[in-house]
Amino acid sequence: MSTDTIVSLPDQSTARIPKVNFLNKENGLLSWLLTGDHKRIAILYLISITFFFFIGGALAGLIRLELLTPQSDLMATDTYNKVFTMHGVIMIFFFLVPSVPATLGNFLIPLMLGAKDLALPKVNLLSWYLYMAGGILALYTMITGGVDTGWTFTTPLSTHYVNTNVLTTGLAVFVAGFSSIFTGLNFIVTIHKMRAPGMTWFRMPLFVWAHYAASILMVLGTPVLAIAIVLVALERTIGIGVFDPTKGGDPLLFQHLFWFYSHPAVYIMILPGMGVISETISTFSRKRVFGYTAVAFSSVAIAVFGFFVWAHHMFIMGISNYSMLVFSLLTMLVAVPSAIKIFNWAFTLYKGSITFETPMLYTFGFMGLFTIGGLTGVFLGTSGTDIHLTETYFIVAHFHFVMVGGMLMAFLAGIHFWWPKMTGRMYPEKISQLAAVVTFIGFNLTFFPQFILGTLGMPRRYASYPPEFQILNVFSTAGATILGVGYLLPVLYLTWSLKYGAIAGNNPWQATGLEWQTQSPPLTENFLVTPIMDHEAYDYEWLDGQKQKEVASVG
Amino acid sequence: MSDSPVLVHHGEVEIAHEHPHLPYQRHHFETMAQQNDATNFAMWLFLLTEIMFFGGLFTAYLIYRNWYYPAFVAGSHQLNVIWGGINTLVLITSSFTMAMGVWCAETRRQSQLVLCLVLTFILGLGFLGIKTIEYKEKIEKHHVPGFHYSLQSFLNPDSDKEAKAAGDKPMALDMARHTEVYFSLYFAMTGMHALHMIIGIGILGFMILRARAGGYTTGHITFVENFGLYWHFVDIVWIFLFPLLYLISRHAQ
Amino acid sequence: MSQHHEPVEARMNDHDSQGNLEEHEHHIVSPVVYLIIFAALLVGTALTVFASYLELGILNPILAIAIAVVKATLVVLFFMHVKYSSKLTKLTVGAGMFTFLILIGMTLSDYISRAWGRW
Amino acid sequence: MSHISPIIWQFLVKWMTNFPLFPPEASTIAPQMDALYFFMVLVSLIGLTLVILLVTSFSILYSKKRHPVAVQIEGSTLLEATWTIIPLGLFLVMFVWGALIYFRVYTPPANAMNIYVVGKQWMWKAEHPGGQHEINALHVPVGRAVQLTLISQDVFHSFSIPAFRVKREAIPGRYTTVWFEATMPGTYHLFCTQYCGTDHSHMVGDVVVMTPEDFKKWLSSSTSGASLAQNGERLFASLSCAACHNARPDARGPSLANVYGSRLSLSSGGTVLADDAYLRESILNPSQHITQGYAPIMPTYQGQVSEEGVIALVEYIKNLNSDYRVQQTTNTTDMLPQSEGKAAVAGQNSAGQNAAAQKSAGQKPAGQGMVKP
Ligand code: HEA
Ligand code: HEA
Ligand code: HEC
Ligand code: CUA
Ligand SMILES: [Cu+2]
Repeated sequence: MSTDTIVSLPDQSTARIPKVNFLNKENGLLSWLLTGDHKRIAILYLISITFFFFIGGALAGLIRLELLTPQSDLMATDTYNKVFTMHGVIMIFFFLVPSVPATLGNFLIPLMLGAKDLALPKVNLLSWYLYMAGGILALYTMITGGVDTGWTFTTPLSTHYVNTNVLTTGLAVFVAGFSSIFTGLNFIVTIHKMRAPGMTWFRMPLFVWAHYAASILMVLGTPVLAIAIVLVALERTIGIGVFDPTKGGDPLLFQHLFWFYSHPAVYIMILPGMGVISETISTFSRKRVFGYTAVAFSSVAIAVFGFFVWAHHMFIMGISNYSMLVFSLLTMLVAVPSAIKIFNWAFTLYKGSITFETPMLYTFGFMGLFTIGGLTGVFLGTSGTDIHLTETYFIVAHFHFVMVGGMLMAFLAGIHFWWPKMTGRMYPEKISQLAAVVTFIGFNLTFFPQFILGTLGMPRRYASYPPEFQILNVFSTAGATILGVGYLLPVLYLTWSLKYGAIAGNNPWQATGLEWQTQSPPLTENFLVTPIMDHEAYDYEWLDGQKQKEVASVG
Repeated sequence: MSDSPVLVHHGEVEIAHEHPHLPYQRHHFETMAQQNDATNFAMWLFLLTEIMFFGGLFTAYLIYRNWYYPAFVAGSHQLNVIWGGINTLVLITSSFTMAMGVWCAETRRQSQLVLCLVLTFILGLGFLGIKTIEYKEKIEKHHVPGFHYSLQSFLNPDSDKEAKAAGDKPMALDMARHTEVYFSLYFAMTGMHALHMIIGIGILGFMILRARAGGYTTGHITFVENFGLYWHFVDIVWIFLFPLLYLISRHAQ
Repeated sequence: MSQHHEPVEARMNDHDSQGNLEEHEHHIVSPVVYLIIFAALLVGTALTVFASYLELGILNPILAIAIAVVKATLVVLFFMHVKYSSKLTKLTVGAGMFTFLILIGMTLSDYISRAWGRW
Repeated sequence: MSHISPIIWQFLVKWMTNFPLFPPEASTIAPQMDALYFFMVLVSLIGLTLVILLVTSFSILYSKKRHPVAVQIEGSTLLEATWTIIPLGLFLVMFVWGALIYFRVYTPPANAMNIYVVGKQWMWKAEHPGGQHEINALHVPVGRAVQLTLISQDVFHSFSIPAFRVKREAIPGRYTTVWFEATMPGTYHLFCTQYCGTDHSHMVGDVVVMTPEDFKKWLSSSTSGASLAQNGERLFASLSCAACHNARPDARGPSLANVYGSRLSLSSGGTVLADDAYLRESILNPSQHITQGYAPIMPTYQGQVSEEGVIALVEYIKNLNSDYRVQQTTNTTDMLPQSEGKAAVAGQNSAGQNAAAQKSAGQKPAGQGMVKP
């Protein structure tokens, strides 16, 4: 297979790590902690979200270990509740929401647009500090007793009936939320105002479109979560009664506010990943994305329609029949743009010239698993079947398929794809392909049985369960172990490659994006001269022309 | 496209090919206009988040007002329309002085700018002062939710100056209890609003110092403009809060 | 930051030289406009208070909100310069209002329709 | 197989014999729900296969080896329209089908027998009209529509019987309903599926579906002596409701006979359907809806009666209804042994019950549209 890969291109052999790049421009911890450079901030994020991912993953390990047996024998139910709550909180707010946007998005959007930096570098750095503050606060709550509300903070449980660190966790999420708002705001401003000459909207890479859509959701959705948390805090401390049925409040109102954010948030979590897929699938099939405009607009459509469907999380919780109809119907509509994307990507392969490097393997993983996850989302959006499936492991399987099988796969695809750009070095190909396959197998073993469990009716958030569900749970736990290995591998070999990886050169994949037309790792100011965009995105003919010119000038 | 680029100092490239950087232009912007545009746009986006933030509160307000209308009427009668009205005027005036401040900055009138900002500052403080008086009344009457909330004014309106003046009738206990929800929302909404005012006044103070040093009369006025946007936004929130909280069914007497 | 030695023209030139950006004239609104708006806002406030003492039934809250909307629109258009701003700014304001209305409208529609019972 | 250690072997045997892949279909709604479910599984499988097929076949056909130079293609509006419209159509079919089932599950038929269920941290309390109490269990007869009226006295819970494919949230401060008709005698899982705190996973129980005869036996063996309505009557007296609701001409409150299921006009204009939820509201938040012609003098009983107490009162008020009594009679009471059969109902409603029973047997209470499918 390796003879087929793009990497073995001529300029590889002569490549060197550039003497000056953003990594070594300045030295010392302080130069990192006070940096305004989007690329350095991206690296800071990368390190911190990896850290949080492994904390969340270790908690997932505990969940799976507990569920190995039907009784709650490894830990008390109370502890179990704290574990899955923290797992959810950390994975969602401190890993998946910032995963692709804050690392790859941060790193790449200015590069892809031909800009020197994001529009508001200081705000960007502030985002990272807010993120860290929130994250540390979340860890602090975990150490000092934890919280057991579930990541959804359901009232009146969270306001009146639990005695754990709801306030501090709420504050952690609140702070992290502002980090997310500022990131999104920064992206929108950058995309509108910082495009290089010639970079029209329809010449932007689809990665940028996806981030634009996700940013809209971050900016408009997250504040509603913030106010919901503020009200929970007030309810808990002074009992204002807005969510308290005994005082005439409606606990369902909290659900409305929470899901008004949290449904769009699931698209915050998937859209940037979809952006990654557009890039990788084009690069490794050496073909422009099939139906560029359709893919671009479907991102925006997902973002806009994403605001209209939140109550599908509340079908059986007491919304009116009318609302059920409206929200169920709109859920069906919001599922369509995702289908468009999947098929457009599939057809991008048509008559391409396909190679199978690691990013592409993860991309294929994404397409299969996200399709399963998305289609099972439609099961849940269908009100009738939701009655049976809601709050069971079917949901757990659904959202792990879209979040882990979808976004996490996309994240790994992106990390591998842009690793040469970020570090100047290649990751080792063989072992990383192995890791991709291991992850895929482990993933399916972990989460596919959960669909069956859910159909059988096993409720989620259960520390103990009827014994006949054990066998499927054993499969799931076994899968999680494999999955854990699959995730540990990249950390190891990527770290290894920092020192020993092959030198990548500017454009190891022969990709078309502007980010590949500058040195790897890039200079602090990204480009020596402001680039001028005179071709469409994914224009491989243009790239060939460039190569021809280069050969001519060298020769 | 070479792997080891010739090092060119970034600034030199810029100067050679384009135009001189002004001292307040950040390095990554091509032009001052681009920078101003970008910061202005960023401010607007920030205001969008503020809209949605208050949106949650307005939603809650509308629901409960719909459900517990009599309680909301009675609660609203506890507020002082005079104070509320004066405060509205104060805030609108401060919005006006702020707008004038932006104009002074645009036309580079330093002393008038300082004057406008100081006026805005004072009006803002005035608003908070009046709010404090109002809050104090509520605290004294135990109308703060959660803190020994008292239903006296609603169960027995004759014992209460405001309720009596508004001609309230005694309320059934269960409805009277829901006035607590009204006051929760009252405090949450005005409290959030006041918090925004306090932050704004803090920034205003800083701006006054800078303006006195001539900071905003050189043409680079994005900060003043953006702050103006923020201040006007806070004003707009109050424009809605005033009728929603103070003026529910005043005619019912 | 030092300011005074920068020639005024620098800014102006700069301003004109932006080629590829969404252009918008920096319009300086005259104080007369501000004064008129200010007066209108005062009148609006008086009107809301006055209207709330009238017995208009269902129209009372509607009128109050309508006046508030008019006032807010004036502030947005003139004090906040949106009338003179780029299309992008107008779009941004519109998007904010839209999402705000979605939040309120769709949530309220649930509460209102709950009263319809089971149907 | 002898080389497998006996312990592991036992484990395997245990697992393989106890390894369900699909829940039993034990209610009338279950096959309907499963039909939709399998339709969706089928569509999903087709869709997924299509995606996999496209990806793998293109990967094989157009791998770099076979197809070294890519052919640039813009896109195809026709194709894109195809894969917009076909999934949309399928999703819309699912939507309509799903909504129909949703309405079916949450709209009880007129002749359903009603059981009240109160959720609390961390148990389910079921109250049968005959006065039988159960904790973390629910006994129901086979072949009879059973309606559950659910409420929670603290946080959200969710009453789930996977074998019946039904589930409904128990919400604090509000009645919700769900119904089912069991088709197979047996014992099924009852789960609380809404996360409700520490012992959420222990808020489980059994739903026991019995033949009508067994159910009759069970009813008589576990009765507590007084029916729910009788308890309610007792409460009605001890809370001195009768001081106002006594059907005398000078009574300060309206007569409660035949209130249930009727449309009441309110002093604020408008009308309201007096269902269970309305009765509950009237007791706890009486001034929320003032009946036309009466002063808002009724005191609130919030904090004075437990949820079970309210349920007893509601059941009592329902029993003041000739209709309802008929309905209950045909549903439950006739299953009781004759001696306890007629729950003595006191109060204003003295008109000949049996006559009414005959006459209005076919009449259904207002507001319950669905007839047993
Ligand atoms: C990345 C995150 C993510 C994404 C992208 C999605 C995507 C979707 N989700 Fe999911 N969801 C979650 C994360 C996500 N979800 C989480 C975390 C929860 C649980 C929260 C909690 O309670 O803790 C949840 C819960 C959840 C529920 C609530 C269930 C309940 O509580 O009862 C519902 C209900 O409608 C739902 C629906 C959907 C739908 C319709 C989509 C759609 O957008 C999917 C669209 C995609 C496709 C449809 C696939 C592509 C289609 C094709 C390839 C076409 C195939 C071809 C043919 C049909 C011919 N999700
Ligand atoms: C981005 C989001 C994300 C990600 C990546 C994951 C990853 C995983 N999740 Fe998680 N999960 C959620 C988001 C996520 N989850 C959410 C939101 C909930 C709902 C919470 C709630 O109900 O409130 C949830 C709930 C949830 C449950 C249900 C709990 C319950 O309802 O009772 C389970 C059960 O199996 C589970 C398992 C897993 C597993 C096995 C992984 C694996 O993919 C993780 C694999 C990673 C590792 C294993 C780490 C790497 C390896 C090491 C650190 C070495 C050490 C390893 C071991 C000790 C095994 N998750
Ligand atoms: C002080 C007198 C009084 C007492 C005591 C009283 N009620 Fe009422 N009740 C009224 C009045 C008056 C109305 C009609 C006005 C209204 O809707 O509030 C009413 C209405 C109702 C209604 C609504 C039915 C309808 O026709 O409007 C119900 C149900 C009800 N009461 C039940 C009870 C119960 C149960 C109790 C005891 C636990 C009780 N009441 C005690 C005075 C009283
Ligand atoms: Cu009750 Cu979970
Ligand atoms: Cu959702």
